[in-house]
Amino acid sequence: MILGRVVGEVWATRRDARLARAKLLVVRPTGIYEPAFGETASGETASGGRHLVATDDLDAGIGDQVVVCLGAPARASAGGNDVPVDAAVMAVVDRAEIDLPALGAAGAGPGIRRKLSEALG
Amino acid sequence: MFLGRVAGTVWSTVKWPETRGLKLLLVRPYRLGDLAPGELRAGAEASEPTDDLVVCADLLDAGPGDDVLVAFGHAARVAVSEKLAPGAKPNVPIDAAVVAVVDRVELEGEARR
Amino acid sequence: MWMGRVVGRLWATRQAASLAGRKLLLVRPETASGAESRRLIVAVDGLDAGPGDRVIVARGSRVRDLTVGAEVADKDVVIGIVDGHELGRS
Amino acid sequence: MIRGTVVGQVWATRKARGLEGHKLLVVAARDAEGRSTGRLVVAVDVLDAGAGEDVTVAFGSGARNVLRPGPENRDLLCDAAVAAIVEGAG
Repeated sequence: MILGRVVGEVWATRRDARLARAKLLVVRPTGIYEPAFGETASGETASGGRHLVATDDLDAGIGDQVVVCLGAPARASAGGNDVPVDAAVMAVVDRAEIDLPALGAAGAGPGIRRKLSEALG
Repeated sequence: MFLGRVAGTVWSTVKWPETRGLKLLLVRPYRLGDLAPGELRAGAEASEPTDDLVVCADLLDAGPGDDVLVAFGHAARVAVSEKLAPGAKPNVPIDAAVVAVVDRVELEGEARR
Repeated sequence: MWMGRVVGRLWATRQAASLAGRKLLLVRPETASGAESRRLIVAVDGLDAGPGDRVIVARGSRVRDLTVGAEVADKDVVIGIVDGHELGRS
Repeated sequence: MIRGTVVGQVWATRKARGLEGHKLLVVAARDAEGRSTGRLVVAVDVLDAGAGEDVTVAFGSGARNVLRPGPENRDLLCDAAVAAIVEGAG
């Protein structure tokens, strides 16, 4: 699962029939998002590396901080293993605390720490 | 899943049998700003797709210039499974497919397209 | 999946048993501007592609299971040889 | 699995039914040299790990095996879980 912030919503009329009722949110990951799949051409910027689109049935909205689950559990929550979904909102975050000294101890430089603390608001 | 713009088409005949007849598109993923909040509104980054190319199977008849939603992995194989016999397992050796053609994306209050 | 150009073959003096008899290609992905990326990927080939060919490479254990076989150590597989591609028009 | 350091925790009232009752930790992944890669993973924690602790995180079927070992666990809504609290490594 990854932590992210909802930054947008997607509307699509022509969509896979199994996605007919799904609400689609654009999520910007907090921290660096390295998808397990979906690496592409240049490699330096993995496709979707900076954003992802997730289905949502928890009624999250723009600005909300969310936990997004990837892969099979996301499909299960979106309706079953035959639904073409690879990411779903699994929780709307009330509060997230990042312990910056602990992050520093993990070897994160000041740049990463500053960006993460900003991203977490 | 990610958002991208269809940049073109790719044709290939020598394929694994299960992939025959599949339309393959070249998609350029969008980049939606970096880590820092606020950058998204200001940055021109949000409006231009990247230089990357992802090859995606397509059953929704998307074409160059369309914005699309692409799913990876098992989800992509499931997306093309309606081309297969009913009840057949999604045993197509692909890893990316278009699951929706996007009408509009709203980003933090601003509508695009 | 992505498109790339085969820039060579790879032979190993010692390799995992699961790679024995497998043809390994060196592939450089291409970007929308037509530039080749600096990245180099070692992909298994079951379609008889060769240097100079443009190929489509897919990644993943399931893709591998469905094509070259579940025992193969490499999860990057050539799934198509490109006849042609077009950017910008339908 | 990856190795990482627990750097935070997430609280959520609105969450998927499968996540109810689970503690969610934020783990910063570390590279081969022990430096943070900048990648953050949210992992289910049933081992009671705390901030600053060195842990490993399992993904996919491995994560489900942490919550309930065995093949009959595909119903679990979990793609990442703390699998071990590291005591030492050499």
